[in-house]
Amino acid sequence: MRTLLFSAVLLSGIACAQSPVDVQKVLQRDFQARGQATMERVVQDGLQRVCTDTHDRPPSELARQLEADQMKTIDFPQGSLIGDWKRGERIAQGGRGLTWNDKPGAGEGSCYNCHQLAPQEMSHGTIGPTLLRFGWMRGNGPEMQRYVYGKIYNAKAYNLCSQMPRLGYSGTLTSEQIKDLVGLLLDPESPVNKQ
Amino acid sequence: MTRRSLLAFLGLLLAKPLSVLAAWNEQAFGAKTAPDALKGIGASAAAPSKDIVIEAPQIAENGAVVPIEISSNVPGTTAIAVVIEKNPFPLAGRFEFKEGALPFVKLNVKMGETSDVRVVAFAGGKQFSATREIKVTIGGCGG
Amino acid sequence: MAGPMKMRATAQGGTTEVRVLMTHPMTTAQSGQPLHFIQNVTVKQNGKTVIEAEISQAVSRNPVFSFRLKGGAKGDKIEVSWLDNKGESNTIETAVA
Amino acid sequence: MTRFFGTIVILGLTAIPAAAQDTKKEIQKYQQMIAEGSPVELFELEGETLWKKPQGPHNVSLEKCDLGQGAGVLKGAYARLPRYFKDADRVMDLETRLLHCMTTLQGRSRDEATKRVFGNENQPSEMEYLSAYVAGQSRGVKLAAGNSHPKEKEAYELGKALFFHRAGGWDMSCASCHGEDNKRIRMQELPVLHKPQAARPIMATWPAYRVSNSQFKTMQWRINDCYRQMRYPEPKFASEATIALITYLTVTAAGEPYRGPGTKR
Repeated sequence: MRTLLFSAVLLSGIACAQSPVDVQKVLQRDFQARGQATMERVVQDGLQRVCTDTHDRPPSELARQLEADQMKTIDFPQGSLIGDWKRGERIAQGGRGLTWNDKPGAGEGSCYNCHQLAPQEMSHGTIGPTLLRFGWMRGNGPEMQRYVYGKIYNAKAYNLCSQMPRLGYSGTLTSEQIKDLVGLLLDPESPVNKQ
Repeated sequence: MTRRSLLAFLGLLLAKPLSVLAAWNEQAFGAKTAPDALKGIGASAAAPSKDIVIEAPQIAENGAVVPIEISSNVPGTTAIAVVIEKNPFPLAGRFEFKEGALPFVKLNVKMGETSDVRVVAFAGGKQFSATREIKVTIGGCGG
Repeated sequence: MAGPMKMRATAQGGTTEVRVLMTHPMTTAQSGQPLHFIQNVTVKQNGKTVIEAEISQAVSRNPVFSFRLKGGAKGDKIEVSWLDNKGESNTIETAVA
Repeated sequence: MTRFFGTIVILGLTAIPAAAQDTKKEIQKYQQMIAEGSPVELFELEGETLWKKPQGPHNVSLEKCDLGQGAGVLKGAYARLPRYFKDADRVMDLETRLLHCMTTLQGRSRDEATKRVFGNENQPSEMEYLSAYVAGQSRGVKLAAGNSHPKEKEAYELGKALFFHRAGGWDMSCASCHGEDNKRIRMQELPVLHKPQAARPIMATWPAYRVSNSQFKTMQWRINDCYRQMRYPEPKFASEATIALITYLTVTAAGEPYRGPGTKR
């Protein structure tokens, strides 16, 4: 399932600073598997633990190393990463995927929950930065495609304690879906970049 | 004999279910477009009026409950109807105010999408109307 | 089965404000459930009908209405009743406070 | 869950430039209007009927249930929960205490009493009705959850740790959504629940009627559904973890006069 890619040596210093309450034990006792939400999910992986223990402010050296580990989880497809922005818009609007009452595999991006994208959609969240005119401002060359694909696949490879889910790594979105989202952000024809 | 009691009487005679006892304008409520709904309540030729007050939020976070407060300052108002233009069945209600009631009602309605809400006031054999647009958005996940 | 209703009627400055709550699913044809909604609402003041309403499935679940009546003194009887498309009905009566 | 017309309505709304402030104001107006036109009292009425209805093998009502202020005392009881109960030797929130009374007073089995704790729009649960009724009896009373007994302090600390604990399929903690000022999910503003000024108006209006699905929702449900959306497994009903979080949030909101049950979008 989830590979724990972190250095135990680097982590050891931080574990000591933990609060006296053993939350992991409590979660094991007080939670139960339901649907696809299995009990494995309450077992923290390295970065979840580091981010919890440091209140999302990990020491920079450790952060760099763990980010590099996360980068290794990303499998970049060959060729253009710009998919169909129309499908991307639907994926960005939807909020299903990975909860105990979702069907396994039926994932969507939940993007508008946190980000502004197409200007037509007024009902957008603000937890993440605005992505309005993202491709128009940043271009859509191969490097930018790679960056956007990677960021959606595993946001923690770029910012260890980001609040953004690792949408590819967690199994929420497929590679095709992520490409469609890259299209939504970078295609000049996408409403994100129009006007 | 009033229309209602006549219907009740006929209803009893025919031993029909209770639902036919009260008047309910099936034609107008069954209309699928705003013009048909207006026609069904005899308000196709309603004149615009500033004397109808529609108090409602411009933006409704959820279409399942959109609060609307309506009052008519048109002298002699005897009835008010609410038509949600883009709903599958636009006519939402018709309120008849008899002696003793003020032409005022506050209610919650469902809206399928952003739409004009038209309010028609009936007074002295004439019809008047006003509209207000209400935007319907998608809410957050929590609350 | 008709669930509870609740009503408040208060006289103030020459008018009586009536607020009435009704328990009802108000299901639409689009919901996939059987169409079930209130069609008629009647308001009576001291036994005399003052408001007669016809409503549709577009009224929200558990309807809440506010009405205003002319005059009214403490102790006046206000009665509100509803009738739905299945012939179910309910009535509530209260004295103006 | 049934939504009007079966699906979520996705809209392309015309952008109103520089109208964010107006949008906020209009949404506040919407929230105020739905609160004024709320059917929440219907749930309190039904809850009162259930409270007084003899049930279970002992065929008795809950009227002798001690919610912390003495047997059968309802006034102000909700505002002082969660708190430590000596007879159970644990901290309990409203629903856990109601469950305790159902098993001890009414002689019902825990399994039977918790079979259906979260209802739906067609059939609200017994817990939901009862919560509406009991909470309504604390209107005007300042929130003062227990925070002096060692077990209450322990619950507070555990709740706090849980609030900031990142795990689950999407690496989230409660603070992922409720940790920073001026953030929204879609149009929904997110209260920063570890800050008293933000926690107060929230905790003072739960449990609450949700107009989006016409359901009355309890605090246990609120915690449960947050964890669902955080992509965790399911927290068990009335577990220490859920009580601890409710304790942490309510203690943080201390001093706010209770004015629920509320009405939410």
